[in-house]
Amino acid sequence: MIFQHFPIVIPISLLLGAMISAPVGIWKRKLTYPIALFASFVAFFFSSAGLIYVLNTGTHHYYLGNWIPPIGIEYVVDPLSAFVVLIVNGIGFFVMIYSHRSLAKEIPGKEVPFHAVVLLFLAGLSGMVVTGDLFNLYVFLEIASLSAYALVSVGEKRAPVAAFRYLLLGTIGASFYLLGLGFLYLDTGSLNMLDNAKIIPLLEERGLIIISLTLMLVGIGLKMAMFPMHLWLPDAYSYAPSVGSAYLAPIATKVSAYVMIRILFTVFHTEFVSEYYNFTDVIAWLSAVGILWGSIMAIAQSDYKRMLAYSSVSQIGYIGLGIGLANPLGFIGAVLHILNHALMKATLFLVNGNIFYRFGITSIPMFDENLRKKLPYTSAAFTIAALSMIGIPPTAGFFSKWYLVLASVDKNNWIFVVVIGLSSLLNLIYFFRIIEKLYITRKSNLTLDEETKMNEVPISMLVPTLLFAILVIGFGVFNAYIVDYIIKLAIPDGMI
Amino acid sequence: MKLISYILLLAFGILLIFATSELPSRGHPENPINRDTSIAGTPGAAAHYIRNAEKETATPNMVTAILADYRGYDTLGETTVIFCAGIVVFLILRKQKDGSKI
Amino acid sequence: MTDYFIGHAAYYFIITLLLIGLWGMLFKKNYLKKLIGMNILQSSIILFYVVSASKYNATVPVLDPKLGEINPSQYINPLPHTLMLTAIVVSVATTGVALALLIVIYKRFNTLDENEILEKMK
Amino acid sequence: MIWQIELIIYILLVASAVLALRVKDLLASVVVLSVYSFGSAFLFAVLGAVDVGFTEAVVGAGITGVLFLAALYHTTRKSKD
Amino acid sequence: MNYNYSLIPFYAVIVSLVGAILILISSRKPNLREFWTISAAIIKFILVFSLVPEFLKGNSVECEIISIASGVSLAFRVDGLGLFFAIVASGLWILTSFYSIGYMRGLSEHKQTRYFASFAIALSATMGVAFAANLVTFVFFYEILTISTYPLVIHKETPEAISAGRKYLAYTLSAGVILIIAIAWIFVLTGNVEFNANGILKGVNISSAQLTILFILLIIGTGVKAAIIPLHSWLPTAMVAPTPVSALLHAVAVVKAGVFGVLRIVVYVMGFDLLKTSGLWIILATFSAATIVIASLIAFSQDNLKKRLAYSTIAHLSYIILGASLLNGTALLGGILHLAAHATLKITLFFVAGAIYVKTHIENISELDGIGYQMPLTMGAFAIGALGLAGIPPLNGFISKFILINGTLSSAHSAIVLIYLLSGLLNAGYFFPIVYRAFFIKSERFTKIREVSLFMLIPILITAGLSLLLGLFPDLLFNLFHIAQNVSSEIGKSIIVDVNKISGAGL
Amino acid sequence: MVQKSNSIIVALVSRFMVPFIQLFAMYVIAHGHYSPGGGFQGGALLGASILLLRLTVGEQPSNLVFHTRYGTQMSGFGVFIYAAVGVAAMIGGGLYLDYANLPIAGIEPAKLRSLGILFVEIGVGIGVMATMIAIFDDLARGHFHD
Repeated sequence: MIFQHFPIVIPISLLLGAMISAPVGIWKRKLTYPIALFASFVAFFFSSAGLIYVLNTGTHHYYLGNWIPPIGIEYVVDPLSAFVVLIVNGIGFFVMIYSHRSLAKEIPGKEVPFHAVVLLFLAGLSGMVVTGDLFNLYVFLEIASLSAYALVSVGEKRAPVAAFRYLLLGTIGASFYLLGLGFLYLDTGSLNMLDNAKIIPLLEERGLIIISLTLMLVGIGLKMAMFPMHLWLPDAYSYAPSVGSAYLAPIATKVSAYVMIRILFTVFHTEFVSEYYNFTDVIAWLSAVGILWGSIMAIAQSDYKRMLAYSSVSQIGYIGLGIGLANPLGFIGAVLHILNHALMKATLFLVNGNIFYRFGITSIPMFDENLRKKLPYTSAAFTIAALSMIGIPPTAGFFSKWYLVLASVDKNNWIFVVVIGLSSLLNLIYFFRIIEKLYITRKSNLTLDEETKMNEVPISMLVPTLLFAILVIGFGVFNAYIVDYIIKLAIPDGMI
Repeated sequence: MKLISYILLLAFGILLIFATSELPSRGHPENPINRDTSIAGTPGAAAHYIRNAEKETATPNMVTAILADYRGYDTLGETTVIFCAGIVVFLILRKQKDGSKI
Repeated sequence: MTDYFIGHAAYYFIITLLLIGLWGMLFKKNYLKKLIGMNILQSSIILFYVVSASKYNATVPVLDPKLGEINPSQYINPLPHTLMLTAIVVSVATTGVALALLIVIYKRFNTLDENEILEKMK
Repeated sequence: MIWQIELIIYILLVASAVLALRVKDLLASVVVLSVYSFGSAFLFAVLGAVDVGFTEAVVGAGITGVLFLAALYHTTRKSKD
Repeated sequence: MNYNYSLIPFYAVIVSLVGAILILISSRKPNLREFWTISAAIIKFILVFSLVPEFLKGNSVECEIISIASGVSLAFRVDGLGLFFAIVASGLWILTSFYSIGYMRGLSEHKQTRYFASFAIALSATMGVAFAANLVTFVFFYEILTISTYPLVIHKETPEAISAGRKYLAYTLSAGVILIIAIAWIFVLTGNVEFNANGILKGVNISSAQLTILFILLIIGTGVKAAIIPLHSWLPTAMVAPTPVSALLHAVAVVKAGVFGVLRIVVYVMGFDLLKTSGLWIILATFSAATIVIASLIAFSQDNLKKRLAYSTIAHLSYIILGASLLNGTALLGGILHLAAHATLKITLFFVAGAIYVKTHIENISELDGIGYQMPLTMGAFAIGALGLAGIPPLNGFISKFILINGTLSSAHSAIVLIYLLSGLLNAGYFFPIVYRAFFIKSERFTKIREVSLFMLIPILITAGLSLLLGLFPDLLFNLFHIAQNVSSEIGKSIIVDVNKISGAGL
Repeated sequence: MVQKSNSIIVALVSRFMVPFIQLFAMYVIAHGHYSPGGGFQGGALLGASILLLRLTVGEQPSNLVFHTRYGTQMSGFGVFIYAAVGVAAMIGGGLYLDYANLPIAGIEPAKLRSLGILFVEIGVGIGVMATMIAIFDDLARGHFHD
C-alpha cells in the first residue's frame, strides 16, 4: 500500500518542490509559484491524511533505507508529531496561497528563490517533527534555520543585520545542541530517540547526561526563543518582510517547542526531568518570567510587528510553562497552545501583511478608522485574533489558558496562575489599544488610494486571513475534540 | 557587564571540563559508542557498521557506506543544506529583473 | 592518573577552542570576526566528535582484507566521522549564507562594526 | 594516535585560533583561519578520520577561505578589533 | 424536577446570534435590520416562554451541545432561577428593541448596525448565562457578555466614552480572569463544575482558609458585574452610553447577570449549608448591606439623572445579594422577585431619562423643572418607577421588599431589616424630588416639547404598566412568582407564601 | 566579479592544473567506495577547480567551463538525483532510499546497494560542485539591484 510511505512523502515532496521550482523558476519565472503551491499542497494533504491514519492505526514507524532503527534512521509518526506536522504544513500551505500577491509587491524580483526557500523551510520543520533520530533532527534543524535566516534577511533595510544576529545566535544554539548530542552519544552510544529512551534509565553515571540535556535544552531554547534567549526574535520578526514573519512566527518557534517536548519527555523520561532533576521547574519559571516580560515589552512598542514579536515571546512562555509544569493538563495546554498560537499569530501577521499591502504602514499610531473602513474583513480578523490572544471565549486562546490554569492549580503553583491571569490583562492593554484605534479613532493620516476603488486586499490574501480567523474560533469551540482524540493520546508515559 | 560575561564564559568552560571529566577515556574499545550491544540490549550501531558494511552494501569504506546508505537520509539532508545555502545566497544577493535569465 | 590525562587532555584543548570561538562570536565587534569565531566554534565541536571516536590500536574505517576476520576493535568508530562530514557541510553552508548577509550589510551601512551598525540602525 | 603530534597540533590550533581573532587585518585573519582549518584537517587525519580530514582540507581550508575572500573583496579589510 | 432532553434553550441562545449576523449583513437597509432585531427578540421570548408551562408541571429541559473543554460540556439546563432571569431579560429586550429604534432614529445616531448587532450578541450571552448548566458554560457566556457590551459602552466615541469603555473592560475582564481562576480551582478540587442545588463544593476536602479565598475569588469574579462596593466604580462611568444601553445594561443584562452569578455561586456552587457552617455568608452580607447604604447616600449627591439612577441600581442589586446571603428561603424568594421588580422599574426610569434626553438633551435633574406638564405620560411613568423602587404598594417593588423583609425577620439576623427600611426611606428621598420638580415646579423652559415618539412612549408605558400589574397580581402573565417560589422551596425550605395573600397585601 | 590575477604565470599554471584536479575529483567520487572520499569531497574539489579558474583567468573564460548561469540549476539537479534515487527505490517496492529495491533487474541486493551509493554520490558531487560555484559567483559578483 502506497500510503504507508506518507511520513517520508511530507518532507520529500517539499524538498522536491524546492529542487524543481528554483531551477525551473530561473528558466520560466511564472512556473515557480504553481510548483511550490502544488508541493506544499501535497505535503498538506499527506499531513492531514497522515494524522487520520495515525489516529486510526496507531504510531507509524518508517525505516529509511529499510535499516532497523539503531542502525538506520527512522521516522516516527505518533499522534503528537502528526498533529504538529499538520500544523506546520497547514499554516505553510495557506500562507503560501497568501504570499503570492504580497511578495510581488514587497520584494519584487525575488519570488523564485523565496518560494524555494519557503519550501525548504517547511521541509526542514516537517523533518524535525517526524524524525525519530536525534542527529537527523540536527540536519533538518539546520535546513529550517538557514531558510529562516533567509526569510528574515530580505525584509527592510535593517533586516540583514537582524538576520545576521539571528544567524549567530541560531548557530550557537545549533552548536550547543550538537555538543549536547555528542555527550549523549558518548554516554549511550545511540542516536535514536527511542533507543536512547531505553538506555538512559539504565545508566549509572548521571552527570554526563545531565550536562548533555542542559546543553541540548539551551540549544533548543535559543531556537525556540525561550525567555532569556529571545534576544534575536524581536528584530528578526519586525524587520522581516510581512510574509516572512507570517511564516516564521507561527511555526518556527513552535516546532522547537515540540522538539523540547520530545527531548524532555520522550528521550529523557518525565520522572528524570521533573522529579530526579528539576529541569522542568527551571523551564517553567523562566517561561513565567518570559510571559510577563514579553507582555510588558509589547505594551511599550509602537510598531505593530515589533509588538507582535514581543507578544510571541510571551506566548512562547505559555508553551514553555505548559511543558515545565510536566503534568498532563500542562502538556495539553502546551500542545493546544502550539496550535492556537500558530493560528493566532498567523492571523495577526497576515493582517499586518494586508495593512502593509494597502497602506505600507506598520506603525500603530498611524492606524485609524479609515483603515478599518477600507479593510473591514481584515479588521474583523484582527479583532478575533486579538480577542483570542487576550483569552476571551469562545476563541481558541481562552482554552489553552484554561488548561494551563488548571495545570498550575493542579500543581498548587499559584504564582503561575497569577502570571497567566496578569498576562491576559496585559494582552488586553496592548490589543485593545489597536482595536480602539481601528474602530474609533477618526483622524486620517493615511494616503488612501481613492482612484483604484480597491478597498479590501486581493481575494487570495483575504481568504487565508479570514480562514485563520475562523479557525481561531472553530478550534476554540471544538477544542475538546482535539484534546480528547489527539492530544490525550500523546501524553507521555509517566506523567501524573 | 563585560566582566560578568567573561565570568559566565569561564563558568561555561569549567562546566564543560567537569562534563568531560565524566567522559570515558577516549580510545577504549569498550566505550559505549563502540559496544556491540547497548546496556539496554539494543544493537550498537557503530559495531554493526564495522561488521556488516562490506557484506550488506559491498562497500569497503565504512564511512561511505554509512554516509550514503545506512544514514543516507542524513546525507540527503546535508546535500539539501548545501542546496539551501545556494538558494539563500541567491535570494539575498540576486534580484531577477523582468526578462533576465538570472 | 596519566591514563586519565592522556584520555582526557584532548578534551581540554577542545574546550579551549570552543571558548575561543564563543568569545569571538560574543565579544568581537567586527561581524567578520564573529564569523571566524563561529567557524572555530563549529570546528571545535567537530574535533570533539572525531577525538571521541578515536580508538587505540585501530585503523582507519576502511575495510582492510589483511586484517582477517572483522573485529570492531580493529577499526576506528566510523559513525562520528559520518556525522561530522555533515557538520562540516552545515558549517560551510552557514558561512556562505552569513557572508552573503555581510555583503548586503556592508552595502547598506558601509561598515562591519557592530556598534556603528547599531548606531546607524536607529 | 601519536600524542606528541596531537599535542603539537593542538597548540598550533589554539594559537592560530587566537591569532585569527586578534589580527586587525581581516585578510590576514582569514588566512590564519585557513591555517587553522588545515591544522585541524591534519589532526583529523592523524586521528584516523581520513574522510573528515579530506573534507575539512577541501572545504575548510579551501572553499571557506575563498568564500571569505570573495566577501572581503566586497567589504573591507579593516577591523577595529 | 424531571429534566428532558430538548434543544430549546440552545435555540433561545442562538437565535439572537443569528439575528446579529443578519443585522450585520443587512447593514445598508435600516428597516430590514430593525426587523431582524425585533423578530429575534420576539422569537427569543416565545422560545423562553414556551418552557414555562411544562416547568410548572415539574418537567424541565436540559441539553448538551458539545464538549467544550476536556471533561466539560457546553450544556444548558433550565432551572427555576435561570428561567426566571431569562423571562425577565428576553421580555424586556423586546421593549428595549422598540425603544432603541425610536431612540436611535430620534437622535439619528451613527453606527446603528454595530449597536444593534452588539445588542443581539449581548442578549445571546445573557440567555447563555441564564441557562448555563455548569460553571464553564457560565463563564463562557459571561465573558462574551463583557466583550459584546463594550461596543455599546463606547458607542458615543467621545474621549469620555472611550475611557469609560476602558474602565469597564478593565474591571469586568479582570473579574473574568479571577472567576476563571476560581472555576479552575473548583474543577481541580472536585472534577465537577455542574450546578446543583446542594452546592458543588459541599463535602469537598479543603481547609477553611482556602475556602475563604475561593469564596472571595468567586464573589469578586461575579461581584464586579453586580457592582458591589468597592467594585462598582465602572457602573456610573459607563453611564455615558446611550440610554437604551444603560437601560439594558444596568437594569437587565449585565448587572443582572452579575447578580445572577452571585446567586448561582451562593446557592449552587457554595450551597447554603456550607456557607452557614463556614460563616462565610457574613462577608457577603456585610458588603452588600454596606453597599445598599453607601450607594443610596451617594445617589443623593448626584445631579446627573442617569448617574443617580446608576447609584440607585447599585443599591438595589445589593438588595438581591443581601437577600440571598441571609441563607433563608424566604429572603431568597424576595431577592429573586426583586430581580424582576427592579428590572421593570429601573428600565422604566432609564427609558424616561432617555426620552427626556431625546427631546431636550437635558441630563441634569436640576434642569427638569416643570417638564411633567409637557410630557405627562412619560413623567407619570417615572413617578410609578420611583414609587415602586421606594417600595410603595401596590407596585411590584413592594412585594419583593415585603417578602425580603419577611425573610429577614424570620432569619436569625433580624436587625438587617433596618437596612431595608432605611434604604426605602433613602430611595424615597432621592426619587421624589425629581417627581416634585417635574410636576410641581413651574418653568417656562419647556413649552414647545411634546411626548416622545410612539416607538419610545409605548415601551415606557408598558414597563410602567407591567410594574403595576405585577404588583397587583404577582403571578399574572408569566407565572414569575411561581417560578421563583419553585426555586426557593427547592433550596431553602422557605415558607410557602400564598400568591393571593400577597396580592391582597399589595392591594 | 573578483578581479582576476594579473600574473600570466599564475593563469597558465592554474589552467594546466585544472584538468588534473578535475580528474582527481572524478576519481574521488567514483572511488569513494574503497578509499577516503566520496561525493562531497569530489564535488568540492570539482567546485574548487572551477573557482581556481574564476580567480585566475576571470569570469568570461571560466564561463566556458561552467557558466555562471547554471549554478543554481545544476545544484537543484544534483540534489534531485539523490532524492530521485530514493523515490526510485520506492517505485521498486522498497522504502525510501532502500537501494536494494532499485528497479534494476539482475543484481544482487548488496551490489545494488553499492550501485545506489554510486548514484547518490554522483548526485551529491554535482550538487556540491554547482552550489559551491553558485555561492562563490553570487558572493563574488556581489551586486544586487536595490
